[in-house]
Amino acid sequence: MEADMNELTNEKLQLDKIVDQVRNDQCGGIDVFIGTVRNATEEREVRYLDFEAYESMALSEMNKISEQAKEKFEINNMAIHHRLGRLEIGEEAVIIAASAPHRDAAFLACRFAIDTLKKTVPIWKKEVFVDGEVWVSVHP
Amino acid sequence: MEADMNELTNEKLQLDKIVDQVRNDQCGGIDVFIGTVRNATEEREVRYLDFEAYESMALSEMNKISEQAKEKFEINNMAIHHRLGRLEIGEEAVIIAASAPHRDAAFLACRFAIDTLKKTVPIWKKEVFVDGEVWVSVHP
Amino acid sequence: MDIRILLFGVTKEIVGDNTLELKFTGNTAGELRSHLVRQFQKLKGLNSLLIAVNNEYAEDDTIINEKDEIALIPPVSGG
Amino acid sequence: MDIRILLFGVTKEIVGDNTLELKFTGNTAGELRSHLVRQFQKLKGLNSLLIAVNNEYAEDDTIINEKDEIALIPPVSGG
Repeated sequence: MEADMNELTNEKLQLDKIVDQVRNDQCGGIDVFIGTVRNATEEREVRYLDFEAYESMALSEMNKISEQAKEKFEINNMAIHHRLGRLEIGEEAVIIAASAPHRDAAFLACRFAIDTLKKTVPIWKKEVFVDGEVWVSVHP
Repeated sequence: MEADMNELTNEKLQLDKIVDQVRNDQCGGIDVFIGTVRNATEEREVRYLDFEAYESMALSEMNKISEQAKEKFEINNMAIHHRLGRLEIGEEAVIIAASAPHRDAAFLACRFAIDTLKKTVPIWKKEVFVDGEVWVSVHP
Repeated sequence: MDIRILLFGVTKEIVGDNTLELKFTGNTAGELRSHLVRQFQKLKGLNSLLIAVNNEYAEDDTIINEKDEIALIPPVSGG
Repeated sequence: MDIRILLFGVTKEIVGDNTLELKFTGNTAGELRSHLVRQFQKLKGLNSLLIAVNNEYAEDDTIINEKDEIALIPPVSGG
């Protein structure tokens, strides 16, 4: 198995770089999911977000996701990059790319990866509003 | 309805530019599909591809796809760019991007768009091998 | 009527040119397709063969007029 | 045994620090969680609260050893 292409970073995510990582001559399709920071949650205006991770475990869980995706779907490669720290509206929090000989597998793998990431990867998002802040999903 | 973001071009497709077109502050997710040129079809080595279109109708059919996608799914924007002319192995033939408040719609819209494009848009692909060439899908 | 048909991909190769001008004695897209298949036997072997009239896929009973932009659409393979 | 617990997100705010050192008299991850919820009542209000041992999610019966890297995982919200 090739090295994992997953990364946590405080820098702006680079779409081209991530797509180039998964590209290869056998692949006919690449699906990419980009999670961006929205300007509002339930009509409340968001000023910015702050992401924090348990980095060693987060990376280990991200690697599990790409390994599972390779077992479940006929993909060539998968890369998952997640940004940490302060993010402004419109910036990318996560980019996931999956390359495959046939497009179905690329779509399914990418979808699986973002759905699983949101459930299992220890990363936390704080939404900062004009009048307060909240750790997302924490309370019922 | 906003202007269509669809394009046919002989130039290399620019991923960043296409994603920036669909981006906006209300969107929480962008799905992108990239169709690339594979190096082989049924084990036969491909040298390069040549794409040709009935351009006016192709653009009209691409615009129909993004309009239908906006009706069917809760997306903000969709852009479909298709390249024409000679493409080398690994280059992008098509890039489709869809932005949405929630990721499900982005995935479904992108998938709908590439599936429909392959059925309805008058674009033709010739595969050039070392020992011959063939218009794809033409014969049983 | 005199019509001019745009050709692409494999149909361009079968006919040997990128347009075809002909005197058409029928009225509909379906009749035009039958006419072309009789004239160019190799068109019969294609997976599909559609007629477009003014940038829209035509039905068999779509009426063709002299000024329409007509195209022959072999199986598409974009993406 | 003396253990040290890594804290993140809302649990860091509830406890007031990014690590917590304590004398733990139990054996399992489940017992540790109960201990922490008794000590910090506000942890009870969270949608979920998991324990990670050496970078893996622990079950309630996972045994904790003194040298393990232990973390408290409130509801995650990445992506």
